[in-house]
Amino acid sequence: MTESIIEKDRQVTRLTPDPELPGRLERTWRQHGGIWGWLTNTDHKAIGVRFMVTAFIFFLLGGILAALIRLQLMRPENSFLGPDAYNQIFTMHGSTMIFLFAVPMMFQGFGVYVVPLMCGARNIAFPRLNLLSYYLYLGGGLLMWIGLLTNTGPDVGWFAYVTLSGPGFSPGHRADIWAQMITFTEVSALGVAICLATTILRHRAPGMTLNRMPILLWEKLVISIMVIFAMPAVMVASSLLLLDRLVGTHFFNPAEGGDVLLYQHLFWFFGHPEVYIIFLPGASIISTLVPCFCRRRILGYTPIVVSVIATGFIGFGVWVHHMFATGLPQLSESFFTAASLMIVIPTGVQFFFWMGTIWHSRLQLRLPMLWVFGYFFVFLIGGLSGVMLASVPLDTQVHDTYFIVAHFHYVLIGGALFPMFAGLYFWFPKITGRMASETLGKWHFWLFFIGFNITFFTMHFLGLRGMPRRVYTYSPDMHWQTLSAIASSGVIFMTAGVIVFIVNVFRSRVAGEIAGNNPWGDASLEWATSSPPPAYNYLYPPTVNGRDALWDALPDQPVVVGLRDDIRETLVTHSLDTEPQHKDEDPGPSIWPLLASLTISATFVGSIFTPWAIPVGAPPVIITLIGWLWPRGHSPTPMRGRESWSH
Amino acid sequence: MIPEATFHFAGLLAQAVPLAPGSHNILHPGAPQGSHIEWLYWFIFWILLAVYVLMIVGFTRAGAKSRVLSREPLPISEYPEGDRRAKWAVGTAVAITVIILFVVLAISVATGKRVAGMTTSKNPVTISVTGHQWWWEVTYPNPQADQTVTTANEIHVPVGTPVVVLTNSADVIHSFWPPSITGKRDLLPGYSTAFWFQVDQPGVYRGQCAEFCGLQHAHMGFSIVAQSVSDFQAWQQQQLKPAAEPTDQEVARGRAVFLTHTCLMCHTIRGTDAGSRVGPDLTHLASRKMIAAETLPNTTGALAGWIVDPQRIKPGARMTPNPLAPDDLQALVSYLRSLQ
Amino acid sequence: MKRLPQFVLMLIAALLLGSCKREERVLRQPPPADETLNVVQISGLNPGANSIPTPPPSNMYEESAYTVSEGQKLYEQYNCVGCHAHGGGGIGPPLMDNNWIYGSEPGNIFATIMQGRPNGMPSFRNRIPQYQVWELVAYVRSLSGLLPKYVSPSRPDEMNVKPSESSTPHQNPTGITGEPEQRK
Amino acid sequence: MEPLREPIRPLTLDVSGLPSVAFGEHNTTWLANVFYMTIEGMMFALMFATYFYLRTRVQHWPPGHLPPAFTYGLANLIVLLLSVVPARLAQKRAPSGNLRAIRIGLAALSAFAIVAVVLRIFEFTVLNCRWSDDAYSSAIWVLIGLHSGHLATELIETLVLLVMSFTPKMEGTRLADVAINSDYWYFVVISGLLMDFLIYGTTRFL
Repeated sequence: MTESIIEKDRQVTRLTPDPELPGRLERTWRQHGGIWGWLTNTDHKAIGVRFMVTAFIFFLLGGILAALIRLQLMRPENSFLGPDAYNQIFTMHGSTMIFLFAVPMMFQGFGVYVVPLMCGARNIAFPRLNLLSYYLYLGGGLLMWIGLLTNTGPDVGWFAYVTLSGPGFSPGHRADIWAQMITFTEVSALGVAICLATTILRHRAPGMTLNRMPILLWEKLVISIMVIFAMPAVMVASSLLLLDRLVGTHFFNPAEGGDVLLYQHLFWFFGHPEVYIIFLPGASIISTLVPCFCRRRILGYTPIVVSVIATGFIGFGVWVHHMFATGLPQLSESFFTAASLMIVIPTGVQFFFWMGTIWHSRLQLRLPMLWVFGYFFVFLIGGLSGVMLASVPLDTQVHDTYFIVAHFHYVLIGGALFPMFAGLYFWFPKITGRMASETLGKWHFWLFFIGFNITFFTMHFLGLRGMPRRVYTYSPDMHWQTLSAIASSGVIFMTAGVIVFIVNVFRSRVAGEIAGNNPWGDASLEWATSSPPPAYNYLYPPTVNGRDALWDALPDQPVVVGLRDDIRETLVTHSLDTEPQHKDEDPGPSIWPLLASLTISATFVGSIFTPWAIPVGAPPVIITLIGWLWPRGHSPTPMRGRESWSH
Repeated sequence: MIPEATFHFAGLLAQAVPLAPGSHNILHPGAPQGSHIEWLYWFIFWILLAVYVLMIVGFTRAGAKSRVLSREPLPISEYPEGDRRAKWAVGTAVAITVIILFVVLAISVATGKRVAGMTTSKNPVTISVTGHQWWWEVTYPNPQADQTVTTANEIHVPVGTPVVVLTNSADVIHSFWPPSITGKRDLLPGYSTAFWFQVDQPGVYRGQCAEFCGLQHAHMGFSIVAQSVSDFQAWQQQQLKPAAEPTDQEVARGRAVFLTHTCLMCHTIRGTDAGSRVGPDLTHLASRKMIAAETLPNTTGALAGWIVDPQRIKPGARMTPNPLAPDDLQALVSYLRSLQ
Repeated sequence: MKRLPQFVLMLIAALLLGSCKREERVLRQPPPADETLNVVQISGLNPGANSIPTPPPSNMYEESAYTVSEGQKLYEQYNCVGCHAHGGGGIGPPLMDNNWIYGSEPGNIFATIMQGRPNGMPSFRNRIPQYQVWELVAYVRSLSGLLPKYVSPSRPDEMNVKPSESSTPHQNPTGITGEPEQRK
Repeated sequence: MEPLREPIRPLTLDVSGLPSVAFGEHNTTWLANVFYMTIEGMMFALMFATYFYLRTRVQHWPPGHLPPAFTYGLANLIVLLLSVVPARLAQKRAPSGNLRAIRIGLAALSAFAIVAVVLRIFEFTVLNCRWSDDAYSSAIWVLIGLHSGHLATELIETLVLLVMSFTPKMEGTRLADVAINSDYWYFVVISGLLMDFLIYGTTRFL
């Protein structure tokens, strides 16, 4: 392949290092300083970290709500929280964890930080759209949390089923806040999906053909496409709900030909792919870490990639298993049972190949790998109890009980949180330049692992004993108090674990061991640059000689030269064979994404209170978008089209 | 605030983990459908447990035999021979997975058919259940209007007879779920669906709303009283009667209180002027074991407390507080207690 | 200009307080003291200024979307619909317009419900607890746009102004199919 | 990875000769536009599905209304179909940087778009229902409203490009944007066709 890269090129020369180059690139690619710089920053690394930090803060807030829930349910007839407060808290907990933590952390956070580096690109595609996505996500999160603080916290469940969330049964603006928060976060996820998919398809290093793409990039690509197909469904659902509530349409009003199941179909058509949008990033981290710490190539690259793609497809065909209790025709029940069982197969394939990779290897059980093993133990329980839920008769029993609560916490905490911590410890040296403490990390792991299992394993029993979800209290006659108290006690361990993690992050950031470029000896491109990477990511954009870029690199592996260093030039390659095609100019820092996000937010929030916010808010939005897209300045040399290239 | 007993872990675990028999338990069903589902549960459970144990043993074994203690990144190694075997092993594992899933699918669909299928040989009892925030309206429809029994929250059924439940909702989505008898069924506004169950053992089985339905979702219980066919018919005949006439002064005064206060705006007592259908039918209130959707026992004290301040017991419930004078309250409770 | 931060802070505080009130779920009503019951003039036929009952001091029933919405539900439950329809009127006068025979102040409407009016409006004194009457008052006033938009309820789910062909007939399924009811 | 014994200077892949603009499928904005159209297409698809789902819940369609009148809708349909011509013109001439052709194409496209928007305003008056009547009416209004939003957005975008084409900024990637704008216009036309089929067609025979 190296030969093929080179032979396309006219001059085969060896690199003559240019000592001035880093300085010039630094000047070209640096962001503004100060607050202005923070507001206008379009560096994918900064935005990726910002996504992660913000999502983690929401994780802590959601965790506090979870602790309040467990405190309330610790004993029967507890008067700690009333039903009104409890309903807001459990709704906020679910909505925060799904919309403000899990997706923004696993998809946006890791994706925005890691993907361009792994592609060998100088920046993400459409960095301003990326920045806008961050601001909108932040806006959605603030909207909902300010809502809670002003007694306007959504109280209709994270799924907001009609008619409970409709105008007749949910007065005030609580449900509107929920619906509009959805709009914010989904627009954000869609924006990042476009950025990531374009980066993966157009900014991969020469030589990183589809056949050599790291599994993480494959998964991010599949997830981005899933986001693009799934998120519109929830936006339609929440927009129709808003219209029903605010201008009196009748989509979900049974008295006027509307339909309550329509909402559920729309919501779960998004809702189930969403589970995979959260699970696949976790799996992608596992597929990255396992070969690195086993010191060998991953076994079954192609089957794993095919499994990931299959998951993306089948994920859209299983949504009705959330609706088995509504009484659908038996044929459709059987179909969705089969589909829900089928999706076990691609997940199983990945597990078997991970096991195979570990089997013949030299396993170094470093801290990130410890979390990977935690993932195996925990996620498998959730995945297997999921098989039970695919079965209609069994699902009609355990649906909406604590059994389900246990199941999806095993799936989501197992499938997302454990890989998240693995990934955070893994890329911590890349992000900060220093190693995280392994001792504290192990304390974190064991505290969290034990606490998690105490809390959520117990919930299986509660569910089997008939405890429904979303109850703010229960009678002592039901004999749920002992198990509930045990479940609540696990919170102490989990809290301690998370505190240890935070301490570890703050300590290791300043006092950790200096990491160097590639402390784990991993194969992917992000480890070829310094830790933390410079603003321009790579002094010379790399090329790739095999699936495991750094392990397969030749001693004189070619680097890309000829990108201009006086403007932010990036290389665009062909989607399939990564042949260099043309050069794009990265737009650089800008205040317009912030302004646009402000006008868009004002319109969204205003529309909760009056439909006039749309016509009044549209002109400022349009003006900011025109201001954003209007070309600034003038290129020093005119841009050239393909005609001039071919002569 | 935290009871000290909460922390007596060892003792608690011992008493918690074995499943205590009860009337509200998926794994202790008292009806054939529940038993089918319970059987299915254990069937799948043992398969899954075996799979889990194998997988965990596999991962642990793989980790243990491969582990090296070096901290520095080791060079990359290749295992071509092992990889070939591993690929065969993975292929086999996938094949076994497919077979297991197929078995689970077949057994699940078969069980589903048994649970949903209707025995047509017997005359079923038809019950219409309508969900309200936050109680259950129960009627036994009959073509003759005066033969229709209306009650609330306590569903009487004859043992050994199929019971067809027609579901409906008056406001939001509820879910009808008696765990010891059968799986749940959502009550959807705008849809009327039907399902059936059958109870073979006499007894009282508890059920609860399983779909989040607002402030008092937690206190929306019901009970299914399974009794012999003759007892059931006697109960039905009793329920068809209008309310008992007052037998003494106190009770008569209680009826007057009922009819001159807020009560009659929402409740029906057949045989009196009270005929509103907003709240539960109280014609035979005293025959029920519990009040407020299985929240309180039907005793004089609980009833009085409920009437005076229902919002203390079920904050958000649709029932208004009734700050009655003590003697009025006493008379009212006596009257309600007389409605056998 | 120096006052600007103060002003912004006050504005935010006012907003927050406003939304807290708007969203409050008033689950436990203050028990109506017997004396207020007597203060309310119930001498039917002189709706002069003196006889207007004073609304509850905080007038919380008109500031909370929850209580207005409760009024909306009560309006249905207590069958106000029977005569006034959904505000359009029928046997009784319409409530959506700006014509008020007995006055549009909360007190006027309260008195109308409590003591009844000639030509058919019955008295609901002792029938409906006072706090619910105030909730009904709030809802009735919202019908003609006398309450701010942010507390006024949107359409109720039961709303059915015309006998709609589009509403699904509530028929019982004939067989046990487990399917949603027959549609075609 | 073997430690390198002596530093070997890497080979180079010189890309300095590559063009800085790409047209058609190689353009990154083109790809983003495809994704964007997919998102919007999903929205339309789901609204269409909603419409048909609501159809199954009632006996007659439209339930107690006259179907929307043809008049303006038909006229608008013709306008939308004709507008493809200037859109294609602008798209074909964009790579050559022929400013005159681009200006004519964009101006004609803007004119068609303005006519379409005006006709659309009149379409709202002959729908024979109000969004708050029942679920059918709500669906009709949201369908046509959703498409009108796209129409208005596309009009503004075309106008901006038209203005830009009279400034020196219309060069390089802006030319590619003109071509992409036409792609998006086709999307608006196609979704408009489908929407018209739903609200004018299916209301008559479904």
